[in-house]
Amino acid sequence: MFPFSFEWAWDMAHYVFLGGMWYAIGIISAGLSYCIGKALLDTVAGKGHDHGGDHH
Amino acid sequence: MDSALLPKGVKRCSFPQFSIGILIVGAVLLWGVYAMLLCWFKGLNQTGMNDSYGFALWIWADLAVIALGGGAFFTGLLKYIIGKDELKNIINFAVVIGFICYSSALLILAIDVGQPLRSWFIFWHVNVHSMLAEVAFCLSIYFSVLAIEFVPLLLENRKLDEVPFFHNLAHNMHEVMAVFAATGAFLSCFHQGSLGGVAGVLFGRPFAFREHLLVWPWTFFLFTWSAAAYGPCFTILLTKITEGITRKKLVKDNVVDLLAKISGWMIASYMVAKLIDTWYWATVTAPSRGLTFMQFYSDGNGLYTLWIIVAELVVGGILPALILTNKTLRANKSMLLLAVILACIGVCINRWVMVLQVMAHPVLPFEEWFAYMPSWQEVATTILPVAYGVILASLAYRYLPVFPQERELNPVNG
Amino acid sequence: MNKTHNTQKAKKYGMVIDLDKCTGCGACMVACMAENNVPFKKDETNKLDSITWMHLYKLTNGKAFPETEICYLPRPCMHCEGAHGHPPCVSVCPATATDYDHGTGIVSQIYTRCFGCRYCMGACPYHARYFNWWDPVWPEGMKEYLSPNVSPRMRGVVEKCSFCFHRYQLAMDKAYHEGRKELEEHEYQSSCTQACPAGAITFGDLNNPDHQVHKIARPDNEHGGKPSATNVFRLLERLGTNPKVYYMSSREWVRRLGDNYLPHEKTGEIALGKQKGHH
Amino acid sequence: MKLDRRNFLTLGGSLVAGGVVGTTLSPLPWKLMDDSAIWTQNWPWTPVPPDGAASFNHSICTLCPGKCGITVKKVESRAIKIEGRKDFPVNQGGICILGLAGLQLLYGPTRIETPLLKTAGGGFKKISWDEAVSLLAKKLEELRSSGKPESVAALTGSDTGVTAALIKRFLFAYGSPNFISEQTFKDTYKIALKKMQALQGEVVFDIENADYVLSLGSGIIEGWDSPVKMIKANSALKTKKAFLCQVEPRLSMTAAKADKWLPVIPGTETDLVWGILHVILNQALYNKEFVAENTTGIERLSQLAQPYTLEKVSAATGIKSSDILSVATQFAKAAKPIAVCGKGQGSTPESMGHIMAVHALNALMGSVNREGGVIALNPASYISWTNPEQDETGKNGFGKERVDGAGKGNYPDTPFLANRFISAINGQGKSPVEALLVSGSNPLYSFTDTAAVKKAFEKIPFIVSFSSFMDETAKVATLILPSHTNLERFEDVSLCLGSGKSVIGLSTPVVEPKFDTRHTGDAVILLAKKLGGSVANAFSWESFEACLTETLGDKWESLKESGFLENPESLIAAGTRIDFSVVAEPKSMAPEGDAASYPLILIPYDSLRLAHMAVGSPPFLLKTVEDTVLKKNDILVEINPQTASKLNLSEKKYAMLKTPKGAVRVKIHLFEGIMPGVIAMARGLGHTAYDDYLSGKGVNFNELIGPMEDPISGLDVSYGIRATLTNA
Repeated sequence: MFPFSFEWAWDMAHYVFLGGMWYAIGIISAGLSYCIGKALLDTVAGKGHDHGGDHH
Repeated sequence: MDSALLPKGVKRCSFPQFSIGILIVGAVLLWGVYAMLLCWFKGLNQTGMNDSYGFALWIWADLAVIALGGGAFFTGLLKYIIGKDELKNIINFAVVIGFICYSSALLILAIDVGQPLRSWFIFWHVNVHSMLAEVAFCLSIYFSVLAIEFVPLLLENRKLDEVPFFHNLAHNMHEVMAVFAATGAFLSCFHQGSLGGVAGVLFGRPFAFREHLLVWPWTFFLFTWSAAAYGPCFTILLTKITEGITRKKLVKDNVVDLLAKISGWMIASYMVAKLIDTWYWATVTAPSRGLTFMQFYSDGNGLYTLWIIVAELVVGGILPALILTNKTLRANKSMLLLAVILACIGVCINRWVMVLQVMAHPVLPFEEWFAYMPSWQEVATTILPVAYGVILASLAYRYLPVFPQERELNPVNG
Repeated sequence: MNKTHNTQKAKKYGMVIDLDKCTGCGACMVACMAENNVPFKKDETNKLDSITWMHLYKLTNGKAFPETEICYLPRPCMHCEGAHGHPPCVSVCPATATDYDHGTGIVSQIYTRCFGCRYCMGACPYHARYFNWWDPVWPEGMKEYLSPNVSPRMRGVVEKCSFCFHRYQLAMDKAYHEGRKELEEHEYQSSCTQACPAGAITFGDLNNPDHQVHKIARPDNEHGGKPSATNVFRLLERLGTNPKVYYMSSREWVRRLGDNYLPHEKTGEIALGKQKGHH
Repeated sequence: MKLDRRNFLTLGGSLVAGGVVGTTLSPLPWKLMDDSAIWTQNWPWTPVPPDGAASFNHSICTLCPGKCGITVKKVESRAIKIEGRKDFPVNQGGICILGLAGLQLLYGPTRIETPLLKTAGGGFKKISWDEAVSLLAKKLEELRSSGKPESVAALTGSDTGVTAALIKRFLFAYGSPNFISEQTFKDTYKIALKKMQALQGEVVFDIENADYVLSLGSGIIEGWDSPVKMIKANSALKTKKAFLCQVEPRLSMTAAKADKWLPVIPGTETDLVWGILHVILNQALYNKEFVAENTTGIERLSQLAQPYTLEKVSAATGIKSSDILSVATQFAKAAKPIAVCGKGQGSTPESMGHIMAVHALNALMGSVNREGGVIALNPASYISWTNPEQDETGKNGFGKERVDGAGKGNYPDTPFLANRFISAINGQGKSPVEALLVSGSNPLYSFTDTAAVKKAFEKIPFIVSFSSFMDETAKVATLILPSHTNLERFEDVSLCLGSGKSVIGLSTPVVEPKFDTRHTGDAVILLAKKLGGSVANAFSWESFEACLTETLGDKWESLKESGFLENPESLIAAGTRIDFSVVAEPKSMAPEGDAASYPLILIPYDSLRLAHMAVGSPPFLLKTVEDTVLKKNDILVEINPQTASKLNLSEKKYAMLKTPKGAVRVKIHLFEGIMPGVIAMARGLGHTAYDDYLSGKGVNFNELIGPMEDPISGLDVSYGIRATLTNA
């Protein structure tokens, strides 16, 4: 998973495989960070207090 | 007693009644946990596996629950990417099922390895050429996607929703859910496929081996396609079962019909590909290795004979495809139920043969077919996730607004 | 991949087993067990959980009395080269716990890295890989004879024949101390080869025309190491596993049992299966 | 902020959540994960063999009569591997499965660690060597002073070498003629040589140099004679494309490797030999020159062979006439044909009639004392002690009749009759043997009719075992004086090589004795010294090693140095002309039991993967035993599918096997390579002693068969027995 692991030897497959992996992880963590961050801002801004339990 | 936690405007059984149900299933769960602990502490000698059956019941269960759990990614894909908006009424449940299936799969894998404490070596010392590594990576990352998809539903619990941050978080997650769903679909395609690749790359095993397209064997694509095709059937089946147990209609017919129709056409197209694959394998791939089609179906122990391929392809494939693609048949409740049950069996048989028949078939000409009988510990640990799934699904249904149409379909008087 | 790959001609250690001479006495099996600290249990009659890196198959011509014939076939790990160093087992291992050494052609197994997924066992058509279903237990006192050159394996990992790789290392160490870079043929021999009372096993570098194995098997390296000597064959040749263990038999039915053949195909005269693996 | 319930929960929850997040982001979980993986790689219950300086030590393996040279690899004081010694003339680097597993015997759990005395409760208690030897001396002194020294007997696995000679010497001085040794087919061949050529010699079969081998059931590659040497000889036959014809009812490995397999009805092998003799004599295919120069009495042989027409022999043996004719003519036309006998591993005697016919066959072809033939060698003569002085009691006792009646009367040429020894004890009244010393032999397991042997041993009041292992016989002993194992002791061996050379070898200890054991030779010397008087005087040596040093004289140093020496005295033994007229009249040696009540014939089969004589199979051997021989604790018997279907028996199913001697439960293994009507069972299983790796597995073949006396030698030549097999 990390190139500093014992006996690591780069080859093309690593770029493709690990590229895909970090890409997916990147998107997921970016999305999650956005949600959490925005939720925090929203909460500070006072949103979400006035709902009656059925906002749908 | 727990009324404050229940969703508003729906009826739930009494807490004691619910508790008794959970306790009964919990007992089964504990039995499975006991077997699991035996496997962990005493080792895999507790199983019926042997050197000829390095992969057995668990790996089948793993492949099967993941195929069946494929409804989550495919429904998500249909709703968020393709834009089939009606499916929002079933997507929550699909996500719950997916979550259960994938967490079960991970648990089974953790029991299945000989050195569970070293299982992270699959990441640390990864061999990127291994299909199993691809499975492990995609599976675990996709599981985190499922967890993310599950979170907003969880936060919609009446009590949790009262917390402003949670409310906002759920809201924001709903907003960007398409991004997660897209990533999930991408990952799912790969891990469903790589699960198929697990068998397809075994060039020492002529029953499993398939010719390649790019770096992937045909089974890679067939597995992805079949999971997408059959997964929704499992979602429908479980919806029907839940409706039966709760004695309520939870999802409107048009939603089920849409999913069933898509599933039907997916199965139909999958069957075309699968039949071509089978034909090519039987007439080109296998003979090039000196084996005839019938040699793969001549198990001296009687299990792996022609019936199994008929059961998989005709009964579990062509038949449900015919029913589900036909509007009239699909509209018939019993036929629909029959079709989804057959479909689920069909995909399970496919996963079974791709694991166990591969092991059973003797490749060396002087060997006999290998027989295998699972031990009770294996059976118990395979039932364990089922019990866990029942409990988690029950909890989700009881405390979370899983079925958005429930209130509308089952108005509570007063 | 080790250094030898770059600095000198790669070796390809392999074996030729003369089935006409093999008597099925079992010495190779025990020579292997004794050399490699292979454990044993109180009941070893379930051959599907009994660890025997070197296994003896009993082949029969399937004919009724008195036309019956039998032949023993010793089966170590084939140390397949596959296509371009991708044996069936190595490419599937998710944790790189087994590897193909291009310098020697030996398929290694790192016990402390293996986490016991057993995928490699499923991949190997020769059943050459064994799982440690149990903790190895030696009765009181018997640990005394364990060799320090091979580490005993723990429960839950896969093990297999290593062509006595530790002997290669010891021989190389010795050669290095003597200022040599190359080994003599006799300096590195597997334990089974050395023990075989019938002299049925020959071991050496298949790439070295001076070595007996090369002279007997005459591997055609242009075509996946296919033997060009008559009566020499490999197990499951057409799967494209490219094994480094060759067999010799003067009996047609034995040679035919070495691979799967369609009824109309002649023994030995088949096109190689497409050598496609993952990659 | 007021700390109400809600705030408390929120705060608590936040703390927990924060803690979890903090811990996850800290290196702690990674460190723990890593540590746990490292722990699995160093589980304290998975041994780590200590490393150290390696050394290689030469010795000779004495676990079987094969006597292979071995090289033991040691790391510090631990022996870690046994390998074949490359420059040793017998095995030239090769080694058999038992020899390879020798360290499991040395370090095994069934070693006897100290002298043991049987207690009243049937168990054993540990005693010191001094106590043990004193106790035995006291017992022997009692018997001696009561004027019955001849009631002491010794039973040994072999009668060659210094250890056996010391026991013999002890009995001589003490006053007993009852030294008994187990006999193999080779000993019976020696008797034949004595009768036909009047020579006393060791017999060697030069298979390697023959070009046509007619084997009458000899498991040439399954442990017959010197196992590794024979396997090498077989490879030599293959290389030079010599012909091997195997005559036996079962497709053994030797039969499978043979160029021709002739399945024969058990017990009719001699008829076949006479059939071949008939063809060769009638067609005058024999080596006329050799016969004229070296033999007498060919007329008598022709006369005896006359009734053995092809038709008659074919009917008796079940072999086609054409096959008999072609084997006979091929054999006769070969340049260096050899006929060999001794069924299986040859560990049991053969009938004299059979052996003499075989020897006649060899003699007719001139295959006696020539390359590729049967060679008689002068026995090694390095043990040249003079007989010690006997006192009056000793003289009287020694002059008494032997219990087994060997060496005189009907059996003048048979040195020992172990089977008659057992039956004599089992006779009317008190046992004629009051104290028995057992060394290198496990009669309670390896003698036929185990039940009778057991009964006899129960009648002997005082049994002393010198075994290194808790075997069946040691278990019933009154006193155990444990010996060193083969790797802990000196032992002299004399070897006859196929090429006609003979060699003296020295097995030297490669490790320090692991337990409080003593060399049997030392124990005997100690015992003699304890007894005092003329018995003590017969043993001037301080120890076994001193005795061996003195006995080997000038050879000692070089033997210690190189392990073996070519024996200069080893010349081909000269006898008289071969006298065909003493060849015994053919006599049926059909297996015991009547065909009507026992329609099948049960025969044993030997394999190198199972030891079946004095040493029990170590765990590695059991590991190599196929699951068609042993499954869990059940033994499988081989039967032809045709016979099985008649009896309604099927693969892996239980059946009751009954012979006139006993009944056991077995499982069925269908095997096309066995004659219809014959069933075969592996020898070497069914131990009741040793460890959990061997004990209680399968059935001891010897329980099912009884002694069958050869009329000429008196030896037990039983091999097969009639049997029934019914569904169970």
